[in-house]
Amino acid sequence: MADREDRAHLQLDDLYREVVLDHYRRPRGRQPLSHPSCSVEGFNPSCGDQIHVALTIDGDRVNELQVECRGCSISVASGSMMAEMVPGHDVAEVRRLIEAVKGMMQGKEPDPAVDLADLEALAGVRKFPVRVKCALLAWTTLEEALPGISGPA
Amino acid sequence: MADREDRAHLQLDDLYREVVLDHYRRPRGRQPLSHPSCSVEGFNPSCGDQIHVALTIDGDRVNELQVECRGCSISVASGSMMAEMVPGHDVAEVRRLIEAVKGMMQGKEPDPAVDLADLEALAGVRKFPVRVKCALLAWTTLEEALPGISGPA
Amino acid sequence: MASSSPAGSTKPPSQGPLGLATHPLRPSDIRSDSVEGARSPLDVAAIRRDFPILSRRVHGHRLVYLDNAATTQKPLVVLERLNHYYRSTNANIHRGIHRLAEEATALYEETREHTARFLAATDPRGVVFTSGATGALNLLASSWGHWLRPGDEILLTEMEHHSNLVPWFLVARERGAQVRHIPVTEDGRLDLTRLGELLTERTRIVSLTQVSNVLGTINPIRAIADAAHAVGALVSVDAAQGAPHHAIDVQALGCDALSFSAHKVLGPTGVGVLWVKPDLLERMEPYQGGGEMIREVQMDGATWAEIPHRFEAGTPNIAGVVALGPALDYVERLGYDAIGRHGEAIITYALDRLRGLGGLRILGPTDPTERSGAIAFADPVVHPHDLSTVLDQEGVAIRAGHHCAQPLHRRYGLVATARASFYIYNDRDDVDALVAAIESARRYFG
Amino acid sequence: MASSSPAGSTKPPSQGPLGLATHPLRPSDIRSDSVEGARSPLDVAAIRRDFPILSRRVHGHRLVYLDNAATTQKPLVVLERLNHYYRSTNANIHRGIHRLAEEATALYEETREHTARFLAATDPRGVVFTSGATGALNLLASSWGHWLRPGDEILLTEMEHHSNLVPWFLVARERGAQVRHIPVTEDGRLDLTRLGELLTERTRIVSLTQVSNVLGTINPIRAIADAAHAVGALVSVDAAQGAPHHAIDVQALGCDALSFSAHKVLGPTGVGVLWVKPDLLERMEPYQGGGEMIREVQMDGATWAEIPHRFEAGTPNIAGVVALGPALDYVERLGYDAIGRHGEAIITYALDRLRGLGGLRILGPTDPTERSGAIAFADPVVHPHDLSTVLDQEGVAIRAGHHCAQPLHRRYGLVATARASFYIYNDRDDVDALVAAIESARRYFG
Ligand SMILES: Cc1ncc(COP(=O)(O)O)c(C=O)c1O
Ligand SMILES: Cc1ncc(COP(=O)(O)O)c(C=O)c1O
Ligand code: FES
Ligand code: FES
Repeated sequence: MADREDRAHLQLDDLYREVVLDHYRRPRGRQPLSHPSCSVEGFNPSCGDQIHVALTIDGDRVNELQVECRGCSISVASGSMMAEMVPGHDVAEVRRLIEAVKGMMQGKEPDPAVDLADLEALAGVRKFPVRVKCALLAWTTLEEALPGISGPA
Repeated sequence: MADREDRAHLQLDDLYREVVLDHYRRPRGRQPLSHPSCSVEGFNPSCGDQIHVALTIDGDRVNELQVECRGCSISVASGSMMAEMVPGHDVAEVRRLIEAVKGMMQGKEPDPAVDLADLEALAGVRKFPVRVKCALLAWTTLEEALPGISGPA
Repeated sequence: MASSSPAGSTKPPSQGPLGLATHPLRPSDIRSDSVEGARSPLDVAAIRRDFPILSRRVHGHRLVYLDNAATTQKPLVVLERLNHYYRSTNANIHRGIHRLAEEATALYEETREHTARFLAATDPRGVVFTSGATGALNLLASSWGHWLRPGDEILLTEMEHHSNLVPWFLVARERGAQVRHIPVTEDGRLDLTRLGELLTERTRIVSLTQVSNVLGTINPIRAIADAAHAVGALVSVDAAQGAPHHAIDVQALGCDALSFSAHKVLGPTGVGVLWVKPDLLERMEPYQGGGEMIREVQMDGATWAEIPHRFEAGTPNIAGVVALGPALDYVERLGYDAIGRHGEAIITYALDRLRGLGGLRILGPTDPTERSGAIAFADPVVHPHDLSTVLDQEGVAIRAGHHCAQPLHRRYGLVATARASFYIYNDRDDVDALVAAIESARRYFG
Repeated sequence: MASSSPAGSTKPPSQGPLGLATHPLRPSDIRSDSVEGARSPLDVAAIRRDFPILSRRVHGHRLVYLDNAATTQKPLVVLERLNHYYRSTNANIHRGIHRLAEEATALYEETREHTARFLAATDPRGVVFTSGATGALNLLASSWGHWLRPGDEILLTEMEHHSNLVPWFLVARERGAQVRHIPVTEDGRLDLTRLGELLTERTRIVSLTQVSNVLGTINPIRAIADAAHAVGALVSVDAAQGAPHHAIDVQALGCDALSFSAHKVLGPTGVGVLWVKPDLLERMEPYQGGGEMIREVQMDGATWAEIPHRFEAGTPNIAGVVALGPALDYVERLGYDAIGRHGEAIITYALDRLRGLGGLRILGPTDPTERSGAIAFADPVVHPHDLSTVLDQEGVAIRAGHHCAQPLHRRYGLVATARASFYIYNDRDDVDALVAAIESARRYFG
């Protein structure tokens, strides 16, 4: 273990980037939707935290997204970024984005076609394996809420 | 354990005294009884060995005793000594003898009123705790075969 | 190491890039006069020298280990016994007639006798070694479960660890029995006003914890056991959190069964103890089948060995059991009196300092004499998992989550808490480090 | 040390007061050229240096440890890992977010992956850590037992260890199922001519040992598994004696589940492995309830965690699991090819020398390539327990008894046998010491 001793020292700023803290302090997308097409509850069994994701779909596109997360800063920030990024994109694009977030957490090569924007700030979570589920909670819940689950996802 | 290392060295002659080996090679009391008053099977669960004890009782006295033991040298020798010593004694005396054998195995002070005869040769079994059950097998089985189990035993 | 930071100071003496205190370990930090000093009933500095892991550094800091309710650290004597056992004695037990097997059997059975004395039990045949407290509780639930009929009730409490809930749920489901719970009060005590209505002639089993692993509450076992016996129920005590802090006397507690884990009392992982009154154990159905627990095996059935062997199927954790001996020795040598006074002093000090932070929701009794071991709390802003991540960066190890007590957390409207739990090698410096790190985290997320 | 006594010599070189050989250890006895020499595929002398206990003396003699089927000795790397784990990492796993807990979790989960590779399993989620092979078989029997209905059959064999009999008896009794057995032939092999009639559409489960702990017989698992699958039965393999001697490939064996004990493969006590096909494990009912195996706990019920955690209730034997890693490393480094050839050479030599004694009844296949590990035998005059007591006085550790296989002994009209069992650190000198000591015992009791 000696070789590991200092590996994670001062990695904290990798985890809690300023943009993450900002999303945590002022999470976006909390306002309830009047006529959601679909809403799903997510659950992180490793800590018990919960998330509520609701959306309206218009044709093939996600119009509105509500995210209410009762969880740690990572899960709240990740959900807040999701609320900011997803509306206005069509389902296939959203699926690609979800895959890109998952890929980032697994340390995969990024898909150049996907713009991760603020989400880049979550890349450091990788170094804290127990928190990866936090970062993905919103996204795996959204995945369940999307129509046509039988797609390539 | 270092202090224990040599403790048991050459204790083997304590266990296998010549008289024990003699009883093992030529066990006494094997001949079946024609009209046993009672017969009991004994079992040593720690090794699976078995013993058959049968006796005839005349009034208050054990007249004949048959012992057939399928076990190790200690159990066979102990049963053979029992077959030699018990017949002709009354039940109370036999009970006292059984208690004396048990006491010897527990390292208790001997009862001066009881003559252990050849049984003294089994005293060394005490130093081999796993073999104590072997030495007692015949005697605990006899105890079950005796009438009036509700006595002081 | 915030021990030099005066209580209540708003700025730690030095800060890392994140505003977190990052003090190097100074030799003075391990001077005994800086650790509780003459007022502690334990010589904490001397104790710390017996625990090699405590000199480990974490993220450049001294390790401040406050996760003792999850598992305790191990003194050298335990490691040495393990090592020595494997180097000089290792053998399978009971059926061997060779030297090593005899020695291993003697060491194993001596530990059984030692454990019986440790519990003030008169007969070592009541002591069954299991894989842990969870294994012990499952054995008990399964075996007592054979006696349950539809409509019978099992009474638990709202503050139980999942290991004293789920095994009972499983047998209740199988037998058609009902599970009921003694509720907890707002301040974390069992609501005994409800006991009269909960304990009825349908109640067959009462199983409850001696000390809560979240609230720290010390439960009045004797009174509950007497009430349970009055309606003819059997009483099981989960002493997983009790055994580290309180002398256990199964007669005085008045219980029928009691379980604990070696790894929470300085011993190795993979060893639990289930004590059951021998005459009751005698009547219990075996749990697992296998080697050593039988008397005779036929082609399609078997008869059982004597107690306690009937309940120890297969090769047990021999080395682990043997190494439990020096762990029990260690706590007995310190003495539960001193351990208890030390524990109370540190809980008193910690409650005080945590309250001083302001705004924390601290669970459990306010009176420190009514609790031991653990303090769970929630910050209105910083999520427990974030808190524990930040604390870890300063070398302070606490636990975040539901601590395997989801129903209890739900009772208080919480999903998770942060929990600091203390043992014999912790001192005021550790509490100060905890408090300073919480302050850093608050500044960071606030 | 009878190695200097030429094979077949009727008088040992020196005698103690009882006619038993009592040679002091001479340095030459541990020279590598005296131990199998260049012909062994293993460097036994080098291996022996890795096992500190082998330099222990017993009753003034070198320890000749021939009780490996009961438990193996531990190499230094295993003891060092245990020690290092407790000195630098010890923490409870999974739910901790502090450094020690993360490291402990990583070490634990790395061992799970390592164990999966060791079994040639593709998915580590199929690996469940238990308290031992017995714990694994009980978990399996209990969980598969939920699927049994009255009239269903469980097929075992006549050569099973009690740990692969009694758990099935318990569930069969509970579910109204029947237990049947594949009989063994006079020379200790499964009588597969009976398989056709024993395997029917009523057969739901087949559970059998890979290698017999008494006969040494290596069973044709693949053929039996294929036949079992053809009637729709599930197949469980007890690899407690197989894993030490043979490379295991769960795909090649074609089984649905497989169990073994760490302590019989150089690892610590208190750790077992149950491998189950992940998609099957996914559908299995949990066994024990407690911490870590749940998803959510309500006041009266719970939902289960993902596999494999669903089957690991409570704090596992973390240190023990972590120390299984270097044990597996050790055998993998030697290689099962070399271990197998060494084992076959020693079994061949031992069978030869034991037959040379004349009059011994030796159980199991006559062809050494059909067996591994253990040789059980009975002397017409000297009772196995007397034999093992006498051998012990010369430092030779064997086991006497029914070896937890009473039905098998009954099959051969025996109550008990003496069993010598070999492993990587044993050599011809050890066999010679065994044979010389049997000769002494015969003279003594004859
Ligand atoms: C109160 C209580 N009971 C039972 C347990 C279960 O102990 P183990 O995980 O060692 O089996 C714990 C440990 O967390 C506990 O705190
Ligand atoms: C074939 C076989 N199965 C199962 C077991 C049980 O192993 P354990 O006692 O380690 O649980 C043994 C050990 O003796 C064995 O030889
Ligand atoms: S800790 Fe629960 S979501 Fe992060
Ligand atoms: S070994 Fe069976 S009676 Fe002695």
